[in-house]
Amino acid sequence: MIELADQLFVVLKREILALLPVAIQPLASVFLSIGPIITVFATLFAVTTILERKGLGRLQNRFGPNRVGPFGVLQPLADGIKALIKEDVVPLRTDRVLHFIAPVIIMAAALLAYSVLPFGRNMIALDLDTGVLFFFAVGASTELAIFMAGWSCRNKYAMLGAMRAIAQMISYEIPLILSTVGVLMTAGTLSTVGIVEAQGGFTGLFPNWHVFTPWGFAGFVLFLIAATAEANRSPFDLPEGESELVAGYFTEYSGFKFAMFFFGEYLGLFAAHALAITLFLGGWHAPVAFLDWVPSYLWFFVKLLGLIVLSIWVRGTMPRLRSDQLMVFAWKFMLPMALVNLLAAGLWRFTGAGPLGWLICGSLVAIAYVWLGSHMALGKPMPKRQYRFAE
Amino acid sequence: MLGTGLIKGMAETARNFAGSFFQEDRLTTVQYPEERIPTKEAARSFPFLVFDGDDAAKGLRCVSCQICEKECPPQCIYIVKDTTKKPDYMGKLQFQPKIFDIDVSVCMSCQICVEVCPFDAIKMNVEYEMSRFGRFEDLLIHKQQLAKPNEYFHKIHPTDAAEVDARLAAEKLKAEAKAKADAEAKVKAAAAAAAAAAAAATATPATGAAPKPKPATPAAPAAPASVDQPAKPAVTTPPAPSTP
Amino acid sequence: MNFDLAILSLIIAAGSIGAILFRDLVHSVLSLAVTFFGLAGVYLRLGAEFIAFSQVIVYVGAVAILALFVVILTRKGERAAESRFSADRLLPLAVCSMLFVGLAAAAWSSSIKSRPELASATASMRQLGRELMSSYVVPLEVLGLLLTACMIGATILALNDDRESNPDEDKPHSSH
Amino acid sequence: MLPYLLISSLLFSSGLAAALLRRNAVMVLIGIELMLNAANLNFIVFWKYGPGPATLSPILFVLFSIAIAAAEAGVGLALILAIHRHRQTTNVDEMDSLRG
Repeated sequence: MIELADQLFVVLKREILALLPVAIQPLASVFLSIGPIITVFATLFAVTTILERKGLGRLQNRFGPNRVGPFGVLQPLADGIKALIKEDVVPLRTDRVLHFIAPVIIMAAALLAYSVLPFGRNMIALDLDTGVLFFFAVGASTELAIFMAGWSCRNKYAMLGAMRAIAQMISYEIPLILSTVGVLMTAGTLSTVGIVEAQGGFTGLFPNWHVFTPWGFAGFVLFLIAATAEANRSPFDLPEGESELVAGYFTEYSGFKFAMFFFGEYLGLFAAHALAITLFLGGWHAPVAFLDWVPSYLWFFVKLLGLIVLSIWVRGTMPRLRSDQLMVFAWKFMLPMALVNLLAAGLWRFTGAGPLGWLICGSLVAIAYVWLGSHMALGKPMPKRQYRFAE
Repeated sequence: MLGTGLIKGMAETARNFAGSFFQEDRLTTVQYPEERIPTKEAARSFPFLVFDGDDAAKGLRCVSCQICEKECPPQCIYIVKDTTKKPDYMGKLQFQPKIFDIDVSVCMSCQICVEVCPFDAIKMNVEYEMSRFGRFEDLLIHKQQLAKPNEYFHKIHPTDAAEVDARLAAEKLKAEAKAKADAEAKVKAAAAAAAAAAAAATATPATGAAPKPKPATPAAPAAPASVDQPAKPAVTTPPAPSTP
Repeated sequence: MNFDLAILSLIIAAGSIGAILFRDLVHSVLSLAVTFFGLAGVYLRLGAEFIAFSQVIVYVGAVAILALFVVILTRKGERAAESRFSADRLLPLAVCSMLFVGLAAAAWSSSIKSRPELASATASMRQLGRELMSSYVVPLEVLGLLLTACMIGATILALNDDRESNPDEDKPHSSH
Repeated sequence: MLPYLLISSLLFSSGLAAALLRRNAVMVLIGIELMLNAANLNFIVFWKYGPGPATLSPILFVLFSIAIAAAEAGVGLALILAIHRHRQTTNVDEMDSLRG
């Protein structure tokens, strides 16, 4: 019974496939994987928007939306209808093809990333040998879409927003990838399923998750920060800083195309969080041994919701970074920290998970953190500003 | 150290989050259609016309002098004088406005019309929910909608209204005294020609400007001491409306 | 020829020819990115997953973006300044067409074209890593050194050094 | 394997065409990238259809080639930026002086 509850969707898919003729089974299998992913994450997106708006409101001593439906829970529906029926304004001198294609690519890239994420035991659309690499490859192609969006509409704010977004995404991609390398080294595979399976079991009370190691914890934090920056989310949302750039690269988008950007951004965030769960938080494994009977996908979504709540909390707390602070943080803190973390992960391999490993790796990470944190230029007074204008 | 600020900030927002569910005073939002902040006495939004008594058509204080129309900076007031004179609130025959329109979309709530009005006929309302469905006709407010009884004025601006009433009552008393003096003077003139010439010299200017506007000084010198007292906010008993 | 390979070939051909023919440099570079995507697809089809995803990360995520940045930073308002065809372009075009015909003919006439596909040829990540860390460890280290040197060199080259540039030329653009 | 070879020869020719036809230095660089890609594709194809698929040298060669192409693109584009700063041009025909 427990087994069935855990494998409910896997069994369901197999049974449905068995009903279909053999000729269309591969195609049907694809659709049976894609359909639920899109449905579930679109629902999660709707839930997150209302959760975020209400949560941000409470964090700032406001009510948040509370008009549509009981306690405002139907707000996402109203937002969606609004986005659908709005006029789609395309500026006169736009590059129409690129303008149209950019939101499509963003959505497609964000959705492609879900194909390698394991949502539960045996619940993965595409178990690639190089799953993590696939994830980053897909993430790299969103930069192109952002460039298209910013460039195609001949708007200086959009262009500046796109340039900022790309500079930021390229800068944070390095620590993002480097922070995962420790996990890949320890698990010895690039396959997401393999990484999750490597984190099964318990040591004493603690599960064998990577986050419960000194390098794993540091890597997790680095990964979350870099993923937040990759998703252009607060406090790294200066590509769309409305006080200076109107709305960044989607300034000239309206109606459903704008909604697609919005949706794509959130999908990217969920995907990054899901990868963080896969890499560091034990994927679909239960956190305590006696709760092992709870279906694996439930654990996955509980962790995902936890990370979403954390990102909402950070968004409600942190002010937006300045552009130079952002770059300094990426290159002078995140990158060296990720490299030191990699070294710690390598040492952990030799010392093992004993007290010695904790001492050596923990102190290495802690010393690097304190030293880099105190020597970063963030706290120093800024030199006199020099303005350069576009030539 | 790096990160302590973040943790402090997140603790603060977490306190906000939890507190907003238990401490009602944290949530400063007024949920508008259900709750409203009571308007301040000095609030102003849009002018209205004051009338005395029960009948808006008869009791309108406005005598169609058109000063407000001329003074209005955005020129949102449109007045057409009536062709025949009718008795005003003081009983004098005056021209009354046949049309008195104010365009909401143009009015900028500057209160200049109120300040220039010599008859205390136009005052500022506190009503702020003035949205309409039409874009043109509905935003032009006509005389019938603009006319509000004096009691309404008392309700929204008690201090101001009491002051205005006191002033108007004083002026009325003064005018009656003047009229009485005129009548006595006429009787006297019939008796003695020399005395009549002296009495007429003082009476003519007074009859010429009976409802003399004195917005700054509410009390008239000839008024009794009881009416002379400046009205307090608590005193909201309106004087008997002086019907013509 | 399979259906998916036909589509991939079409994408690659359209992308690479577009890269040459588009007047707007931004379109050229974006078309090039399409070519890179198509090539990644071909690599996937050939069983080289790692190469395919590295291709996307490096070429699409870095090279194409970098080229776009340079195009935008160096353009000065003019658009489509280059004429597409002129007399002095004919010779290179002819040379390239002949090259293509020659290469295609060579491939067509060679005997290797009928060689069967080896289904066993897959590159597992474990094997690749082992090879990289054993037989190819020196090239890998040299490559790391080269990349570091390139990063530093590119940074220095692109760094705007005010001491070197002409002060008269720089003055109207910058205010301190 | 013929279609793959045709693709790679097309890529190589169009890369050469981009390098020869276009006057913009960025396009010349991009042409070189295309030619490199053609070579990479050939490596993979000959690995897949070659005599000994057990050896992974072609794959690793392509890997190194990609890394070097990235380095080359980085330095090349930085050079173009530097030249543009000094000469206000990216046209390869106008870069005819050795003095910077």
